[in-house]
Amino acid sequence: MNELAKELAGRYGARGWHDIRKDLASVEVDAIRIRDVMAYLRDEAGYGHLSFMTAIDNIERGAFTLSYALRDHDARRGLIVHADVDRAEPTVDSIHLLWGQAWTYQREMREWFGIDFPGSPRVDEEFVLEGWEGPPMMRRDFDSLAYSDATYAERPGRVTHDPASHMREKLYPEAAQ
Amino acid sequence: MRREKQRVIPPAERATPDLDSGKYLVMWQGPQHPGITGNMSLRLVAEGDTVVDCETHVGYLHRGFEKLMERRLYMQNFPLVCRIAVPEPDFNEYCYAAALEELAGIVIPEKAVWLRTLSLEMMRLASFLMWIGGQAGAFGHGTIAQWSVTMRDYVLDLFEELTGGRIYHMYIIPGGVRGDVPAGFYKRVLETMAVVEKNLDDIELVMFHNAVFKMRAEGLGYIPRDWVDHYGITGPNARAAGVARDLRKDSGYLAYPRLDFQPIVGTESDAYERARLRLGEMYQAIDLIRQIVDMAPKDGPFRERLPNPLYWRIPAGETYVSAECTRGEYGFYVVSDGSDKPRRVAVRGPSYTHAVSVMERLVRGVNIADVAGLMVSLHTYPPEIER
Amino acid sequence: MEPTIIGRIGYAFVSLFVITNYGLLLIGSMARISAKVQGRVGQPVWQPYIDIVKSSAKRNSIGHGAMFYLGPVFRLAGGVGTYMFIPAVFGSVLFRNFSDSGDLLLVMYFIFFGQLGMALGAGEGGHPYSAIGVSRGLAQMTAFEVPFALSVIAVAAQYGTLDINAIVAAQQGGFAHWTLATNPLAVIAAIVAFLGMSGHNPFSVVIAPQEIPIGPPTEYQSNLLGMLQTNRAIFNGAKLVLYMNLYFGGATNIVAMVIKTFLIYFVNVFVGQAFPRLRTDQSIRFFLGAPTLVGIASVIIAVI
Amino acid sequence: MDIKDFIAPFAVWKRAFEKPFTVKKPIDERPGAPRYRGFHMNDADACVGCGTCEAICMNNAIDLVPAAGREAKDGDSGLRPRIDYGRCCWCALCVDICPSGSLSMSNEYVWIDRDPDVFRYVPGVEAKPWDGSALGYRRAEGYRLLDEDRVPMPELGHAEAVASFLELVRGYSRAQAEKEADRCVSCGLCIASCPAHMDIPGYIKAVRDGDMDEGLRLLYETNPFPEACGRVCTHRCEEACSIGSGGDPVAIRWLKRYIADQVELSDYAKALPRGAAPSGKKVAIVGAGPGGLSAAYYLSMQGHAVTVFEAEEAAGGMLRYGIPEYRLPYPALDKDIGYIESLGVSISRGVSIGKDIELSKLRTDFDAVYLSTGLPVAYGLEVPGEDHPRVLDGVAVLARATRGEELGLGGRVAVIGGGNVAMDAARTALRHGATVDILYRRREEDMPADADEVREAKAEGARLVEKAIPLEVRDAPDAAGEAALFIWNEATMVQKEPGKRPVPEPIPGAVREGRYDSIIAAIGQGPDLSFIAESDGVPVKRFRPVVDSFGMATRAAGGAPVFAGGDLVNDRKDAISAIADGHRAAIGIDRLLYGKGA
Amino acid sequence: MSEKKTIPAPLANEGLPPEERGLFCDAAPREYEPARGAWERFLNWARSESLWLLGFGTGCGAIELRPLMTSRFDMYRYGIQPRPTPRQSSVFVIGGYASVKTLKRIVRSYEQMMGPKFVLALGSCTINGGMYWDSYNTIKRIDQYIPVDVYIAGCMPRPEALLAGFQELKRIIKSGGGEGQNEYARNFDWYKANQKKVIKDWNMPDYNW
Repeated sequence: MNELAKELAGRYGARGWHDIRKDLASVEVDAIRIRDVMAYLRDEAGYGHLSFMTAIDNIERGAFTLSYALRDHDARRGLIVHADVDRAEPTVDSIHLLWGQAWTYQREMREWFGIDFPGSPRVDEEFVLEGWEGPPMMRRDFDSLAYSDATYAERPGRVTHDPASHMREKLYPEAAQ
Repeated sequence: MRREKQRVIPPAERATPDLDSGKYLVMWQGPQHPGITGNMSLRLVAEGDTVVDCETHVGYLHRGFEKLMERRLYMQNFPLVCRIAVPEPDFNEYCYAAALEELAGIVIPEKAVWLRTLSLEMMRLASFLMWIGGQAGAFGHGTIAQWSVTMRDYVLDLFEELTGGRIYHMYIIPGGVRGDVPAGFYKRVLETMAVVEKNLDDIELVMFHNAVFKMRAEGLGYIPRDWVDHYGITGPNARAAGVARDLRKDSGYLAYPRLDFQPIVGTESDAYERARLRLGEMYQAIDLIRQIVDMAPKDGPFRERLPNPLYWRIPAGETYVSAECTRGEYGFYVVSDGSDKPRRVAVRGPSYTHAVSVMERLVRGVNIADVAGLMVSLHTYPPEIER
Repeated sequence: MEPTIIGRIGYAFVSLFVITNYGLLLIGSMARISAKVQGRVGQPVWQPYIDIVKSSAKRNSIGHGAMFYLGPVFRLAGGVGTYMFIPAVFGSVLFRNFSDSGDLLLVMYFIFFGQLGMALGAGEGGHPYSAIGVSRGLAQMTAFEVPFALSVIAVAAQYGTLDINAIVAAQQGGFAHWTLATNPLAVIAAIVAFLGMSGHNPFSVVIAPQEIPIGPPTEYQSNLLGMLQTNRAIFNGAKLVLYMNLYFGGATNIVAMVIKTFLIYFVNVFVGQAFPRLRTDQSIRFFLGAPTLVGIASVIIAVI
Repeated sequence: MDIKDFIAPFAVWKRAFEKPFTVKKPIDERPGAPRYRGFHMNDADACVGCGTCEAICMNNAIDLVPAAGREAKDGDSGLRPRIDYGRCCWCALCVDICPSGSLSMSNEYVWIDRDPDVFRYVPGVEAKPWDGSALGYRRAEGYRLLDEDRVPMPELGHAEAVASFLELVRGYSRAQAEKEADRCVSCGLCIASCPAHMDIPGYIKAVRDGDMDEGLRLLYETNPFPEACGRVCTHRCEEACSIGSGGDPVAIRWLKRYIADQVELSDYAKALPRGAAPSGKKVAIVGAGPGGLSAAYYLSMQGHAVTVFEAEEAAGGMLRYGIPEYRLPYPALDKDIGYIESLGVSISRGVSIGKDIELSKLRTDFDAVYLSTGLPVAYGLEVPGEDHPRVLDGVAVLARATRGEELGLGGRVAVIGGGNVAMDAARTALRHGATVDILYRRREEDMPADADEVREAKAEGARLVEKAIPLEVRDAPDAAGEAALFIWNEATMVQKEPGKRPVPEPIPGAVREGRYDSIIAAIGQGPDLSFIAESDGVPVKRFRPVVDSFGMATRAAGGAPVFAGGDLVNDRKDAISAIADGHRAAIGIDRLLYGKGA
Repeated sequence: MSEKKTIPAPLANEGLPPEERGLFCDAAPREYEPARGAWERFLNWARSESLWLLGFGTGCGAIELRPLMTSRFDMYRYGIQPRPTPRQSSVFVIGGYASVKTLKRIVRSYEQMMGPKFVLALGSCTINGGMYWDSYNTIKRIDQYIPVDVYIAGCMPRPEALLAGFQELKRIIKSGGGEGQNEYARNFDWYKANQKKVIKDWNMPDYNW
């Protein structure tokens, strides 16, 4: 396995090879080389199956981390490739020519995170949403509850009591100050 | 004898038909349409009776699970995840629980391993039974659906007894399972399996030795073998194309390595072959359930104690856990940042590629009347696409 | 004693009333039999009545132009017309209808008339499902008409008449005289065509719920739908009576009529429960295949 | 395709001759499975209204609402969960987690209504048809989301313990403390039961988070004696603990101790808030027990100059003189007191009020006076022979032990009483090598002492004699006053009034006696109010100064206002109540000094 | 239902591009006076005994409709059967949560149904948002958008509960209480305002109504 880690490091500057468990590892590459890395992994390294693609919003360090999960069915092992992109201007090379379903994931990420994949088919079309006016909703700074409260009417009449403060009110109101 | 295959449209760039030419009819199949699985829609462009272009539109069931999970405690997500795929909730429960256990370094007791396997195999059977009704129904054979859904209901009765729920079992909890088997349960499992098996024999006779069904299904929706990797096709759709991949064998999770079974593989890769293969997997599930009943430990704990769920923190890390559901590779990708809520959970449903990319490709050149049957033969559930 | 024309009209209404109710009960009981095969109890036999009352009792309805309204009217006219020129019970004054005023050709014209009218009306609905349903329906109709027509020609040639009463009369005197016995090929061709005509599986793609719902009637609702449902009963009854007369020796009393038509109809259900449905192109290919050959053979036999 | 493909399908008709699958009357014939998760039920009497169900519910489906006829009381908030079936997903996590185990589910599943607003109810309070259903979801045996077992506290073995005055309870390690803290559900039921209303969930959270400075800060908000209270508090909080309603309560006291133990005294100042700028006001406090020093702490935090007058030679009051070393080692107490002194509080030791200094003088010299003199006078046995020289006073024995004086108890000791002082005296005697009998007029379960204390005293070898009504103390024959006979009457418990606790009635003729070298009477103490003069204007009723809710006894002319608190005033007579009184008085005094009303 | 008040809306199809207006009807639905006496009771009986439900699985609830319409629970025997087109359906089963995208189709299908029409709402999600109470894409109360006749508690309600719900619906219809259509017409502006508040992309890929 470390063969591949070395190979990837040598060819594409991949780093941080980490064995998550015996049949799953992760590695990090630069976003700019993602298409080359994926092509290499698919064609040379045996990782022919793209399980899924997704992104993680690492808002604290101002980056989206893309995760590409690949699987080598013959060797029965998986690999998650990570690539960071700038959160302010997220643009990544599309891999829709490498795998036939990648464009859907890219369309999803475009809608959910606002990550652009230039050249990916129908990438700017709405995917699951319709008439959405808010920000990309999977970003960490989008507050789902606040949006829901502001948008969708709730059935009134709900009120709850915190046991501790309720007991203070009832049992020792003088300590309220 | 190889069957005549549906012509496969070459993977050239999708040529958008000139809709203003008056040659084409644009119509929507779904979301309000009995010929669609679940709540989704296809925008079909037809020339005469033949579909020339198709776009799948999803999102009607989008509830934002992945966002909601980031708002909830690890344990609070446990009732949530099973709602992602309604007809087959247990795989969500298993993948989620297994991912957390892996991240938190929890080893579940032996009995829980077996009960989980039992629950997953019963789920596969129930889901297939529902599917076979849909497949027959999509070609207009309602009788099969009338039978098989009832058979599924018998399996759900078992679930109800074991887990306390009919549809959403919420049984596979992180750390193990939620309860031991009730007294006499295994006996009833075997009885139900006998009933289901007998009915499956009837279905096999009526549905698969049926001239009309063969006329409709043979050659429909041919998936060439080289699409399997290109589109990430998994499960029976891939196995029908001759690709012997089964995560139960390949990953060997839960008790599967100790069970005796072989992946069923087909050759023809059309709707009929896929249906046939799934029928075989139903028999296989019944066989596996019998093995599990036989081999599962009768005593011992069924759950590992977890920390207080209100403050359960999981060490930072990430993992991807997948399992072989009825449709293929079902997986949960969980990223933890060390807090009490997941940083990111991504769900990989096999329908994601089957119902969108593969469907859009396959449906071109198909008669409008076959669209429903084709869709069902890919066995797709929209909620796992849009989550 | 020959009744007056007023009397005959009165009798015709009674006859129509009877066949309507019979048709509805037939649909209801067949639904129950189908349910039995499917392992369930099924709807009450009288459910079609309630459905019609319900549909007609809708408070609003929506139209898509005059032709849209005329569709069901034409269809009803087709159904009533078909029935009116067939003797329901041979030799009965009450159930003779106007069978002596028209012949087989007129009846066949009415059968097509209803379908065509419906097609025109449904096409106006503007819904693509209707349009697709109509095109499927017409295509399939054209196909099953071939064996049916051949079979009718065979019967006409065999008995040397187009008068249905005469055809029935020729079959009296026991089973050996029925067309079923004298020209079984014609009956086979006709029964196969009948499967297509009554839209049961495997030829139900026209109104299939899965393969584009639900074909021509997609946009029909309220009282228009009630009219279609009523017509379905009449039309079914008329076709069954026609078949009985052409191939199964007619009926000399109402009981024989009920038994024979029930059995003829049951063939539909018997086959329908066992098979899925064919696509239009497949059913066309099917009708133009073996049934047509059988039809041709039956004509040859009849002519010889 | 062969001929079979045309024939085989007709096999469907086989079904027509078999029994239909259809259930005749589904609603009546198919009750939910025995485990079915149907509508909720709640045993409203067992429920304590802790709201853990609300906390675990990811659907936000549960509200806690006041339930008719249920008042808030110790260990019960008086609230009950109301479930919104416009939210519930029937996951039953609420049942799985319920600390008291009161929540469960019936196997009923049909609830239909036109009105969407009705789908909310308080199970167990609002009657529903499924109440009391025997079937339905219960959490499985051995399956509970919360741990009912407390993390065991490392303690000295009894044999080892009785041989020395080493501290018995060794304290939690970090892992143990965090595990124990993890059992808490932060319901806050305990807060009301704590006389000082400490923010218990807050500091337990600090333990969980490993943030000791935050924990210490929270402790000092309401209690400047965390080391002492972390060891010897009567922990009423643990009786109220919701976890205790279905298992061992959270070891709140030990966690408090854990926090205080983790922070060095030299680091206290970093963790704790600074006091306000000097106000120029002076306050006198009489008694350097926990109450007095607590008042001193909070007053000095407000910037007032505080002087504490203490009759003994060391500060700490009953904490020092009434509680043996093995329970509360002096260094721990010194740590608490040391921090208070480090804030500038001056303690005049060896100054006795009424003797060395008069109250009226304090009233003139200071801007306010706080009396926290406690209960120094022991009650006698009130039987003939109570003046016998071998009849000793329990508190005095403990005080002498503290001072390191020779106790001279002899080999056989009787301890009369069932309170904590009795237990402490008994265990001190055990540590001096005596055989000890504890005689108590009621049963063991009626003893006011902590159950742990009783248990440990017994484990260390004390013999417990229940239902023993003292009759007389006599000179033991041939003992020359070095031993005494203690005579008591065996009693039986009689329920005199329903709803009240039973009283002991002597059994005629069942008189027993025992010969002891010492008889330690530990049946309670009273106040010494001799220093209060009529002219001070302090109202006294039933041997207690009468005070308002801030502890103020008088603001009569002729001097500074006088406040009082602690055992002198309150009923509960424990350290934490005294601390709470001191805090309250500090607030009252502060308000008064700043003219904020009160 | 007194909470609803009429909010005057200028034009029903406001917000649509002009070229698409023709696809939509801008006539507001109107109220229909029920017939009187025994005749109306008879019609109501027929309506209640012939419930045709729209085959639109809007959410999870659709999963329990399958057993209901197949042999084990066999709803046909109660006069209930599925219909593939809204035009011919009289009962709309809202299967739980409704995402905004689905809500648009729900509203449209509901409007396409011919009155009298009835709505059965399943599960927590239709009452007060259910487990998706904090989701950005699901509504919380279906009664804000279309009138509802019967609610069935559960997640999901079992087929038996659904049958009980249908029985309750029948009772309501027979007692003349199933006037959701008129309710909708009467408060049309209120409903439309609510719908437009959440449905931002008002165009729909469909035909006419």
